[in-house]
Amino acid sequence: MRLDARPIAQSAGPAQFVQILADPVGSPYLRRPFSFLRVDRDAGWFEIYYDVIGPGTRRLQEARPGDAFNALGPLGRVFDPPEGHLLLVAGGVGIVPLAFLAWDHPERRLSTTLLMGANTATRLPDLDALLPADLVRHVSTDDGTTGHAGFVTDLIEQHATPTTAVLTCGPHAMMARVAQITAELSLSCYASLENHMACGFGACVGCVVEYRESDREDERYRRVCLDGPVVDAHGIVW
Amino acid sequence: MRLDARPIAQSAGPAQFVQILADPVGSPYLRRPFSFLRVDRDAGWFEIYYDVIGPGTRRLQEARPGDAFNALGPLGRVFDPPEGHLLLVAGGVGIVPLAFLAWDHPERRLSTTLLMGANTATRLPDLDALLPADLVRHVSTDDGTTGHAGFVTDLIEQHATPTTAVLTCGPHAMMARVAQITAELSLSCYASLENHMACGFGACVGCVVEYRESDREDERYRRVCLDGPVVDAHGIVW
Amino acid sequence: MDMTVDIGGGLRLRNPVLMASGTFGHGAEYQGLFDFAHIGGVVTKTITRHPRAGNPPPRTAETPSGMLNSIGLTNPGLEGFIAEKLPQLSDLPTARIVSIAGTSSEEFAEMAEALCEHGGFDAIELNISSPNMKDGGMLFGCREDSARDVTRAVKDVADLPVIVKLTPNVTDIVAIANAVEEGGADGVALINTLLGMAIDIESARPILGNVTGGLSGPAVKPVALALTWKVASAVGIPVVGMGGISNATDAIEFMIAGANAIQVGTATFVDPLAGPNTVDGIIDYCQRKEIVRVAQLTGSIALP
Amino acid sequence: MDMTVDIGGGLRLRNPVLMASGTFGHGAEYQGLFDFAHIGGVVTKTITRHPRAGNPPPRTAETPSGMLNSIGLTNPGLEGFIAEKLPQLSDLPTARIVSIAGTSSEEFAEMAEALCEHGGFDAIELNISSPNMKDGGMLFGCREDSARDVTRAVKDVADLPVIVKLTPNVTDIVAIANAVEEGGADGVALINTLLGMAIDIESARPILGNVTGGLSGPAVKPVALALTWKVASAVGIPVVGMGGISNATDAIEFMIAGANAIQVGTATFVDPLAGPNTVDGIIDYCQRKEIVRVAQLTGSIALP
Ligand SMILES: Cc1cc2nc3c(=O)[nH]c(=O)nc-3n(C[C@H](O)[C@H](O)[C@H](O)COP(=O)(O)OP(=O)(O)OC[C@H]3O[C@@H](n4cnc5c(N)ncnc54)[C@H](O)[C@@H]3O)c2cc1C
Ligand SMILES: Cc1cc2nc3c(=O)[nH]c(=O)nc-3n(C[C@H](O)[C@H](O)[C@H](O)COP(=O)(O)OP(=O)(O)OC[C@H]3O[C@@H](n4cnc5c(N)ncnc54)[C@H](O)[C@@H]3O)c2cc1C
Ligand SMILES: Cc1cc2nc3c(=O)[nH]c(=O)nc-3n(C[C@H](O)[C@H](O)[C@H](O)COP(=O)(O)O)c2cc1C
Ligand SMILES: Cc1cc2nc3c(=O)[nH]c(=O)nc-3n(C[C@H](O)[C@H](O)[C@H](O)COP(=O)(O)O)c2cc1C
Ligand code: FES
Ligand code: FES
Repeated sequence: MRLDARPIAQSAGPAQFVQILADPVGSPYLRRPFSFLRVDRDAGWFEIYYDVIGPGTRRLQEARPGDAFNALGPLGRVFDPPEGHLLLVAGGVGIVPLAFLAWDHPERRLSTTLLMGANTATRLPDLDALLPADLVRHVSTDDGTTGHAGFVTDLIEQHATPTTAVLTCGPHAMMARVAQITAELSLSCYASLENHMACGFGACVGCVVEYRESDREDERYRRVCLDGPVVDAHGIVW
Repeated sequence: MRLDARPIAQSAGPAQFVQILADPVGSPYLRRPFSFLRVDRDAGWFEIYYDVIGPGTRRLQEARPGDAFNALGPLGRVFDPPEGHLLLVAGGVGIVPLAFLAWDHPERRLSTTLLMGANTATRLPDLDALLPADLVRHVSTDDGTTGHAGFVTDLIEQHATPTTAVLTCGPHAMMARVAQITAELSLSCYASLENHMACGFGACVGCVVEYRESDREDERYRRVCLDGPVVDAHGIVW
Repeated sequence: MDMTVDIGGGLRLRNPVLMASGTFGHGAEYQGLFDFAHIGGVVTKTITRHPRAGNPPPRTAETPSGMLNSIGLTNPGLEGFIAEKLPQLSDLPTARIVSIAGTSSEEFAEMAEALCEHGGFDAIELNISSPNMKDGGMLFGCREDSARDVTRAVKDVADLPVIVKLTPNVTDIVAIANAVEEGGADGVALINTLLGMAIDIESARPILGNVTGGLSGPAVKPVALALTWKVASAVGIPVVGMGGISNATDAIEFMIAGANAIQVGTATFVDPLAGPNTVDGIIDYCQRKEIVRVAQLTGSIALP
Repeated sequence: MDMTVDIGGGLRLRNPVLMASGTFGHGAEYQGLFDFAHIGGVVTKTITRHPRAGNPPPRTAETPSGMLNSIGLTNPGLEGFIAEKLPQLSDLPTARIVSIAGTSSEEFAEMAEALCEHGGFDAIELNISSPNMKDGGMLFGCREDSARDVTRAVKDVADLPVIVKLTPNVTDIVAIANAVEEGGADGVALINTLLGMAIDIESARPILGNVTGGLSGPAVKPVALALTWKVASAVGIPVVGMGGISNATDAIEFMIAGANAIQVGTATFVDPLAGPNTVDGIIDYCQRKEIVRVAQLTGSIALP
């Protein structure tokens, strides 16, 4: 889905997201957060990509060309990928922010590898449509219908170098496993979290994640929408 | 707006209405009642005509050809017009059920006269589109921009015969005035009420109107959706 | 699959879905729309000792995801009900619960006794919680002592199960639930409507003729669910949950929270088949989850 | 047109629109989005004596036309607030109200005294009504005696206006409002959230990490309006109304019902400009209705 919104497109950076009001009349009531898939800063548009799962995404799906939506963004911190080899580990629509990183840093694509997991082949999104053509990718399915048979996390070790940094986005259980494996391999690891959000602004303190260490009691839980969405995967309690 | 709904169209009669769910996801929450404007029992469709005033009618307006709505009907009692001359007195969208009566009883059109009032010419609906061509009509506007200058109720006396029956539908104040004038002229008068409805079924007892006389306390207020929508205008408390 | 549930005093329902008081007329309005044998039972509009006209219109107002009503217990009174409505009700092929409200414990007991003598129904629901009755209706439900007393007075004379319906408009609904359990209630039902209001800013007038009314519908579901969980965790008698239930998902939430059965109210206005569709959805869920007795859902909440 | 309103203790607001506690951070989050001089004032997230981490996530859940939250008063504590947040707050070009909650009257008073000594803000809001504080936060607001005592304890030491924020989760909110007025409150604010809950039927787990939470948003507006009307009709001090206000129409309803000012809460999450847009809408309405002082709206309800 492509939306024309020059101010948002012009300032959007990797890992940031946009809060979209799916229905101006209030059903569903809250905005829905979506990662950027691609932006064209000159043309002034951005694209999102989503799974239809509930009332909000259903309203978006019903949209027809020319419809207007109220969108707020870009929100969250821009993720600046560290130097060196980057391993992107995606599950489901978690591929979206990772794809945007690849789109937005063409110079990094040669030193980037994407691993994508799904239950079964038919649940895989159309990677050719979502990813730059020159991004190396490896696929796994739990049932072996395509690619590696097993979890996508099985592929991490073989595709990592000692200085690889891992960035993951996907289901909670997958990201937790990525964090664990990268810890065992002593790799740095970042996770792009998709906690449930009310405001997306830092105002409600609802979207928090628990940090392993914090100086003060009130900093034990921190806001994903402001501190993240990308966090150090080894710094939080999974 | 035309809706295909064979079971509803086939059984719809004058003064009946349909309860339409403007939004399946619940905003607005309740159904909205609309009178039939025309039905084609063979083709299996009915038409409604509405003013856009709030969230429900706005959703209907946004509909595009092919969209589906959940509609419940026909509800209410069929109005069987008495013999003799019939005077229809309409204000605003109150014209809809009166137009349907004229559409549905072609044999009565020659003995029927429609009076239509509005604030000003631009507020008048397109009568040629709404009414059968052979229905005699007279228009009034409060500001005299077209037709009689003044209230539509001023026209009643000159268009009534001693045996005329009056049927009115429109704003509360207009109908109350029609009731008063017809009482003075000793004419029978029926009003098609548009009370706020929750269920439209007789279940909530919300849409009531107060009757002047009732045998029992619990019958003082009666349900417009079941007892009406057409009631004896001289039998209720305006 | 076993869909039956007990809601107290030996009353066993075919399935856990009842139609809530005041939202289903006396049943007749919905006849022909579906087979009543498909639902667990119906609760009548509340009956009072004498006929009541109810409150002046407007009586309903829409609110975000809900509605306000100030019907005011329009009803034909005890004699009128027995003569005109009860025969029809008795014929329904499902559990029939008669809701009553009185202005004193004595009046409650008098009505319960007369109804039980007449028979032709399965249980009594005591409405001690209507916000639309000026002469004390809700006060019974706001205080432990009066709630206990009115329950006991009815139990002393009634030979049918007695379910007491509670108001959410109190500081401590658990205390009231405990009190009616002490008073001998066979079960509790909750929630009745929340007190609410709406104003038309053009005229500065309240939208309801009665100024305030009762809020119901999906808007109140989170409140109803919290109170159902609290009460179910505290009492030893069956709990009938309601408030904003529109479909099987909602109904199952209440059962997981501790309800033995549920009632569908306002949702019927939006979809007359909300009741039977809820039954079907619960069956689907149980099949998918391989639950053999729907009663296993009750109180199955997994707390953190 | 005169948009100023008094909300007690001599505090005069530029206009009747405040941003509600807990929905506006400490103001900084919204800086840059609009000019704070455009709104009547801001109320901080509630501060406690000691830093609090808050409740385990998930902390929010969407509900029909509303949301549940179980944030649990995450805050840096009194010292942390004074050192880190108060300086920024003090710079805001609008009325600044600090919300506090304690576990005893003494703690409330201690905090109020320390804050007043420090200065840099305009009034104190006593949160005796949070459903998300296990150690007694809400209990103060549920009983007349404790509500009166805590108010008096704070008034004895505070030299700034004290507004007491009430919970709707009580049988008789008017009695509580009268009690805090007796305790010396300069004004009352209402409502805080309604107790609510949501369950995920697939896992049978509560959606909120803390099981229950507070319901807010348009869903609660009818309840909030009814209680605002009841309280405003009963007390002699200014009333700040809130609960589900999303726009000027909602705000005007509360003022007609008797509120001197209003707060915009959850609506800010959906539309960060809900506050300033509400101000503009009230101005438009007053112009259209030829109302020269917005304060004339307060209590202008036309009862039948
Ligand atoms: C930073 C961020 C980026 C995201 N990017 C994408 C993306 O690029 N593509 C995509 O398909 N999805 C993305 N999501 C998830 C997406 O926001 C949810 O799928 C969407 O909100 C579901 O809304 P719904 O009304 O269709 O479904 P619902 O039935 O409302 O919800 C279904 C699921 O989505 C979650 N959800 C609902 N509302 C929110 C909310 N306000 N915030 C977070 N989670 C919510 C619920 O917890 C539930 O598990 C992102 C989430 C976050 C926080
Ligand atoms: C029997 C009957 C027949 C009607 N026929 C027509 C018709 O043919 N054409 C037409 O334009 N309008 C008709 N109406 C009125 C129509 O139902 C309302 O205009 C419509 O419901 C407004 O909905 P909304 O969401 O757009 O506006 P809202 O902002 O919700 O309401 C605007 C106005 O409509 C009234 N209204 C809202 N909901 C209802 C409801 N559930 N029942 C009754 N009134 C309501 C409100 O009191 C308010 O005055 C009829 C009403 C009834 C009862
Ligand atoms: C129009 C209407 C009338 C009602 N009348 C009664 C009544 O007579 N007796 C009663 O106990 N409850 C009455 N109720 C309350 C419902 O039975 C139910 O407790 C409440 O509406 C919450 O459930 P819901 O949200 O599913 O409607 C009424 C509710 C509505 C909406
Ligand atoms: C996320 C969230 C956090 C809140 N935190 C506080 C708080 O810290 N102190 C307080 O007094 N009220 C708090 N509230 C309650 C609001 O200030 C307000 O009383 C309530 O939400 C009703 O208004 P609304 O419907 O406009 O949000 C909070 C509400 C929400 C939604
Ligand atoms: S979503 Fe509100 S603080 Fe992050
Ligand atoms: S609309 Fe419910 S009884 Fe008429």
